[in-house]
Amino acid sequence: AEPKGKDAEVTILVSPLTFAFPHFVFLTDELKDEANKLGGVTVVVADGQLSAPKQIADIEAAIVQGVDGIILAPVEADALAPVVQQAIDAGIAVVTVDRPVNGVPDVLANVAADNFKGAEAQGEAVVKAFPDGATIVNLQGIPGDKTANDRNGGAHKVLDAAGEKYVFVAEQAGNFSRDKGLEVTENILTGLAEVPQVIIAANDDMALGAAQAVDARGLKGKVAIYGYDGSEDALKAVKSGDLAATIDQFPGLQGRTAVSTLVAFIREGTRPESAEVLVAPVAITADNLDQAERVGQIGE
Amino acid sequence: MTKAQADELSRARMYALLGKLAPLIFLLALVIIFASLQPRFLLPLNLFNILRQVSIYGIIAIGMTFVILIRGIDLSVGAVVAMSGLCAAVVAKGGIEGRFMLSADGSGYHWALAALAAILAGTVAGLLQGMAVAWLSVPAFVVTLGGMTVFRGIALTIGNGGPISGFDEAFGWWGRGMIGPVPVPVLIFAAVALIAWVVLTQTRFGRAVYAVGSNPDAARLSGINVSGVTLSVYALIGFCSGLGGFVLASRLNSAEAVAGTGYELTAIAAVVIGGTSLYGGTGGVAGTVIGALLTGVLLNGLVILNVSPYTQQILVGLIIVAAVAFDHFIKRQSR
Amino acid sequence: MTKAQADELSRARMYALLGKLAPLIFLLALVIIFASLQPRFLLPLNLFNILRQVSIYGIIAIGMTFVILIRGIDLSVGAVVAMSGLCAAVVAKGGIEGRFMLSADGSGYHWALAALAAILAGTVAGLLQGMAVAWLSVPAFVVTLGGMTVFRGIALTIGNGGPISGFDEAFGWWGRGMIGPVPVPVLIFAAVALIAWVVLTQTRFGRAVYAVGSNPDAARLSGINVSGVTLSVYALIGFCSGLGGFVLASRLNSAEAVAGTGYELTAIAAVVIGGTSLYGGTGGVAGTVIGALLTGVLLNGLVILNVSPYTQQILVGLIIVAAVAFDHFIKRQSR
Amino acid sequence: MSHPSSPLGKDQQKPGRASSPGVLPFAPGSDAAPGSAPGVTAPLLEARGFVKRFFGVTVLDGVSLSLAPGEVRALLGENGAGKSTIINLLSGVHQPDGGVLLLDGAPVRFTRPLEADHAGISVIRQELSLFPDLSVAEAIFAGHLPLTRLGLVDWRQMREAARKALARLGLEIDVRAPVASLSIAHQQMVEIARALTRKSRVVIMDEPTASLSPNEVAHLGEIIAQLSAEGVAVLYVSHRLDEIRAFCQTYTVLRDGKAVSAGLVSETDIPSLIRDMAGREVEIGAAGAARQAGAPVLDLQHLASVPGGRGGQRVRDVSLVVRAGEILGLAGIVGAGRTETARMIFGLDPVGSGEILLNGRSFRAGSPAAAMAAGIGYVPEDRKGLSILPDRSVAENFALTGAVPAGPLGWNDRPGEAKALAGFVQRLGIRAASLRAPITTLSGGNQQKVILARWIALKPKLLIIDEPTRGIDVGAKEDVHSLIREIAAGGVAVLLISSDLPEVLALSDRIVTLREGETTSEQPAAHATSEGLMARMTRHG
Ligand SMILES: Nc1ncnc2c1ncn2[C@@H]1O[C@H](COP(=O)(O)OP(=O)(O)OP(=O)(O)O)[C@@H](O)[C@H]1O
Ligand SMILES: Nc1ncnc2c1ncn2[C@@H]1O[C@H](COP(=O)(O)OP(=O)(O)OP(=O)(O)O)[C@@H](O)[C@H]1O
Ligand SMILES: [Mg+2]
Ligand SMILES: [Mg+2]
Repeated sequence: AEPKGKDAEVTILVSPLTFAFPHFVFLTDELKDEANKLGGVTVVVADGQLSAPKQIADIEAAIVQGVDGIILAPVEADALAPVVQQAIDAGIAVVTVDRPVNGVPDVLANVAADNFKGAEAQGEAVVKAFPDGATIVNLQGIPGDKTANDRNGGAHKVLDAAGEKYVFVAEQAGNFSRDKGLEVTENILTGLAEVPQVIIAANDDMALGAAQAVDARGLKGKVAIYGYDGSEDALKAVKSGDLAATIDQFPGLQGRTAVSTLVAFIREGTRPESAEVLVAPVAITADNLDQAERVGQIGE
Repeated sequence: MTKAQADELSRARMYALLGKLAPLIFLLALVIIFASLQPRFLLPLNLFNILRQVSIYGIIAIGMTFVILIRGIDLSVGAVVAMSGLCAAVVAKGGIEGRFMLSADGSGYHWALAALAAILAGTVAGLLQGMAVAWLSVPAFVVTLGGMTVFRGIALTIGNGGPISGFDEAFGWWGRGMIGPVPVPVLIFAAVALIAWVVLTQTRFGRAVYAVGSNPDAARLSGINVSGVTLSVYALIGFCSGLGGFVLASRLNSAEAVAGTGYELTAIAAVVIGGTSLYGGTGGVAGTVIGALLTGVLLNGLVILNVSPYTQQILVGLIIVAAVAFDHFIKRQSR
Repeated sequence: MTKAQADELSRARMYALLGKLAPLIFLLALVIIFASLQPRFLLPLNLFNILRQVSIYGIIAIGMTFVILIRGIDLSVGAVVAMSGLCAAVVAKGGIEGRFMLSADGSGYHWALAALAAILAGTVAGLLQGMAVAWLSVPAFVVTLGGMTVFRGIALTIGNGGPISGFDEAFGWWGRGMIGPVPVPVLIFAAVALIAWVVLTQTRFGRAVYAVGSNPDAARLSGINVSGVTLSVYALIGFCSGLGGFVLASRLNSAEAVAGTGYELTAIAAVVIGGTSLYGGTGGVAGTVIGALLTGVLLNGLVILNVSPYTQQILVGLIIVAAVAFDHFIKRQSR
Repeated sequence: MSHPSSPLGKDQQKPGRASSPGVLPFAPGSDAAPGSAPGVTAPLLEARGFVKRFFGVTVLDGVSLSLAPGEVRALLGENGAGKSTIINLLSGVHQPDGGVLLLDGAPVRFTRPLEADHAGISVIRQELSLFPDLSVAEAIFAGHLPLTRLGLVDWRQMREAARKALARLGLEIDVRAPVASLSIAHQQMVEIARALTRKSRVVIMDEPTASLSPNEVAHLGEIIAQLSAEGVAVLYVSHRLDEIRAFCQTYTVLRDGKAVSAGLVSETDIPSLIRDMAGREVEIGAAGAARQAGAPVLDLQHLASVPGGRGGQRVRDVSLVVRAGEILGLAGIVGAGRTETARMIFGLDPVGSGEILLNGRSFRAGSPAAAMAAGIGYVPEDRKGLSILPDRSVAENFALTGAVPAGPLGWNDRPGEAKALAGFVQRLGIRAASLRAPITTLSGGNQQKVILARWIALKPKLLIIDEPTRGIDVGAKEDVHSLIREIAAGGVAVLLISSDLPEVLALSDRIVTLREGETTSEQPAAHATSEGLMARMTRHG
């Protein structure tokens, strides 16, 4: 489509994975804030609810509605491809955020911090803190969920490669939830004859639950717990020493970049230098807390 | 018969008719409201979108109609959709790389075999659950609640948690193809609904379904094979879920273990909104089709109107309750 | 009476007793199996873990027992837990920064007020749903399915999707404190179960609950206020969910909109495993306590044995069905 | 329930043994048996030495019974004697614990009702077991729907045949209407029609007339005669002994699960049948305490129901007065509007127009609870649907109306309830293995007694009783009657609705007749006759 002009009114659809995860709530909030700053941008928000058919339906509705652009965090890389192609065919610019869709070369940009890479950073942080090896408990997300799989895979890749001294003594699903994370950790700690040295969790909620279980057993400080997401609560816990680290994927930055890239293209036809706009995930520990995106929210 | 009596009777008939039409009236009201708030809602493209979106859980809701008619319930359909989708995917791909291969040369199989695998997996899953309901007399709620986690577990095991994706064109046609302006899944849904309608209203089996739901003891005493009907009905919803799993995999060009999550509640909602009683014995397929459309219209319309996601959830819940309350209200007037 | 007859009678009585004990027997068998596979399972620490983990959805399952006894069902409990937990959190924090404040100086309120807020929110949610069931005669399944999305939507709106965390010590005591070796939530669960048992077995209201579940028409005709009982029962499960939401928030030191997901099915499973019939009229609180323990033992044991998550799902489903099938089998023998 | 005279050894369960002369006073099925129909040799269906136990309690103890083609045999016995149990064994609902079943002389076993059905045995059950949601036509043909040549259901033929079958019974209704919209009596007739449309060799009727009024009973009599002429064997259960005399050729009397006598109906008389059933002398029609009618308690003035109800306006113009201490009989044929009149008084249905005066003051019960608070009790006719709590114990069923007040905090007064119930168990001869067992383990008649007790214990000022002795045996009927007389004598106003005219005549002080929702007459019972009442209940009066 032709550029709409510098100050044209623009309507975009934002379809994140789910609003049940603070990660995407924050991403969307920052995105909306950026859109406000740009001015003249109407943001339509649809909740993906972790369901590919739901997301497809939302995008189909948006095409009908005649939006100018779409920002999408696809629930499923393959499943969303056809409808994304359909949108592009209808003259709608598409930017993916957080994760790409597969096999649609005409996507304007993919603004993402790979979950797999982030989990590698998590694994590397463990290796760095425990060079002599460690006994590790792994709290996975919802079984079968893509994010859960990627984060599990990244951590395993690094830790398995680092040698046999890194032993996974228990691997259980905590379904990304705090209560399940707490419960499962309680059970694991009782079931193990020896206290593990490390707990890695596929998100911060589970890590915080695990921290409580560890605390309740009087093991605070004896188990290093690694979260993922860089959420407000996790940053506080890193600061207080309850968590050893969390992984920040800079969702706010992703959201802002995505919307400015998209709007620039719609209004002026400028394409980003590369279709891959990668944000490197960073392991946030007590030492580099100031690098965290949401550090401003935790106060002094 | 006096004139007053005749009047009364025709009034009663009118109300009874209204009672049957209540879900349709509610659906039309919803369409009118959405269309007046956002005219683009009525674009043919959008209407076909709604139909296509509805078709997969619509197919399952048709099976669910049979189950609910015999006072049963099936909470496992979402899991069965996932499991059978993965079965289709494995067959279509000829196995899973690095874990197990089905074909010697690592090539995949024809879509027909994949579809057969999905439908077979679904039907067997349904049959097993039907056996537990009919023979062990475990309540359907419990059996299928168990089935829900069991089949999800099996799906996870098959795909090792990850998705299987990328099928050939012919496979994809069943979910994404068109015949003229009509999407293929819509045609499949229509065909399933039509067959189910004929079976329910015109065959002995269909009437036995109603009899079993209306009074299982009386059905047994009347010489109806109640266990047989029960088994068949669960096999049937398994079949529908298997078919749905295949179409979903085809539409998404991918199958994964978390697919179909929540379909059970959507399908049950469609059936109940359509006027089929959870206490069995009354209702039918026509209502279910309307119920499924109503759910589809609702989800589509709220997005088109740009209602905030949180508010959407609240509205969807309220409108579903309102739809069923409206149905009951009209039906009570006809007493 | 001849000896043969007396023998038979006592055999019948024995079977009837066995029927009542069936869930307990199954529970013990499970404990023995887990203990023999992993002796650490029997550590007092672990047993208290199980009790504590069971207590929150146990409280809800007690409320669910009443609902199921009157042939109802409540699918909204998980959402109500989340919503009322957030209400407690908002009160305890005195508001949410940047969105709305409840106290002038931004300071939080006493835990008692927070607990009250949670319980009130839960009870009102239950009451509203009870009204729809009792007065609009919409099936409970539909009302609470709607309620499930409505209350989840409200929870998301309250917390704007994120968690609210970090409460004071006194607030946290209700979820994490101990009295002697016994965790506080376990004591709350025990108290709720005991009161519920007394109400159900010893009072007019309890009897009315059974009567409404056994034959609502006969109950109404005998002067029982069926709508009143229905309303009260839904208010009661709302109360239990609100209490559960408070205890959960206290235990996690955090409340969020996704809390309590899936509690509805766990609670229903506990009730049914405990021998309460989904068709109403028979069962009770004692069974539910055992059903809840059985579910807790199962989840704990499988984790302690470090069974893979996929396999766990399969086993949980199969064992739940087996438990109920065992119960039905024993009960049938006693005929 | 012990039978010291016939110890139950395992060996007695073997086929044949139980029919030895030591157990029964005659040899069933043999030519010499006094119980066989004249001129018939080979029995069509024969039960030999049936034994059945529930929960270890022996319910049938070596009962034998035979049916020859064209034979109409009455099966008699008190409530709980085991009549329905035999029927359940003959039709494959339950399996005998001992004894053998012969069909055309060959032993058979029915493990499911379906098999008995295939063997040509159809049953009209004591408890209605219809399909509330199905149309009348479909309910009649359920399980045997006629098909077109394409293998699809032949709706037209089905409706036509259903209409014909009902017409034979003198009933003309819309066969497309759902069964749930019919009155209990009409449902009963649908149930009968269902058995008639089957080409059966044996038709078993378990109290088919319990809720029918004389007209319908007469129709049924004609049909039974016709079946018999066609060579169909009929087993007929009823507590109305005049029907037995009119319809049956042979009889078998059960007592405590044993066949105590059998023979030709023409060679016996009612008093001796009653003696066989009860095992003692029963005094029929004993006058109760003298009653003195007091002030009017209930006064209905031109009462009418709401038009446009399910079956149209059933009650159009009903006026009557019931005084304290009197029994007012309300007679009418099926569908006359008696039940609906009662339902309006009790607050179950809305009142259309007219006036209800209670103790002289205008009264509208919004709900049963309100009616009860005003001192009204109501024993409904539909026991299964409106009275019993199937899963609950006898004791809890009795306590349902809260006749024994609860303690503080609504605490149940269990001892008080047990004491009150024990009184009724004695007074009414309620036969139950345990009062803590579910009420569904009691026979129909005994259930009815518990329900009556529930309402009488409430000590209402006005008691409405709808078909009080439906399914109750003669002996117990006397118990119930004297109880009703007694409470009336105690100053309670009783409105008695009954389709059993002898009962209405025997109990009432005054009788009001109803026809098509309108009161057509009122007279003292002393001046009334069955014929006179019938005339006023029907159009031709
Ligand atoms: N399913 C059952 N379980 C337990 N006891 C039963 C069952 N069915 C019948 N009984 C018992 O068997 C006995 C005989 O009952 P049955 O119903 O055959 O009596 P009946 O002669 O038909 O009486 P009525 O005239 O009251 O109908 C009764 O004592 C009853 O309590
Ligand atoms: N509003 C209603 N809802 C449900 N059932 C009803 C209603 N009104 C009447 N009935 C049922 O319809 C039946 C017929 O009642 P009606 O008063 O017309 O006849 P009746 O004179 O009592 O005749 P019979 O009792 O002999 O059938 C009764 O069995 C009653 O239970
Ligand atoms: Mg009987
Ligand atoms: Mg009546």
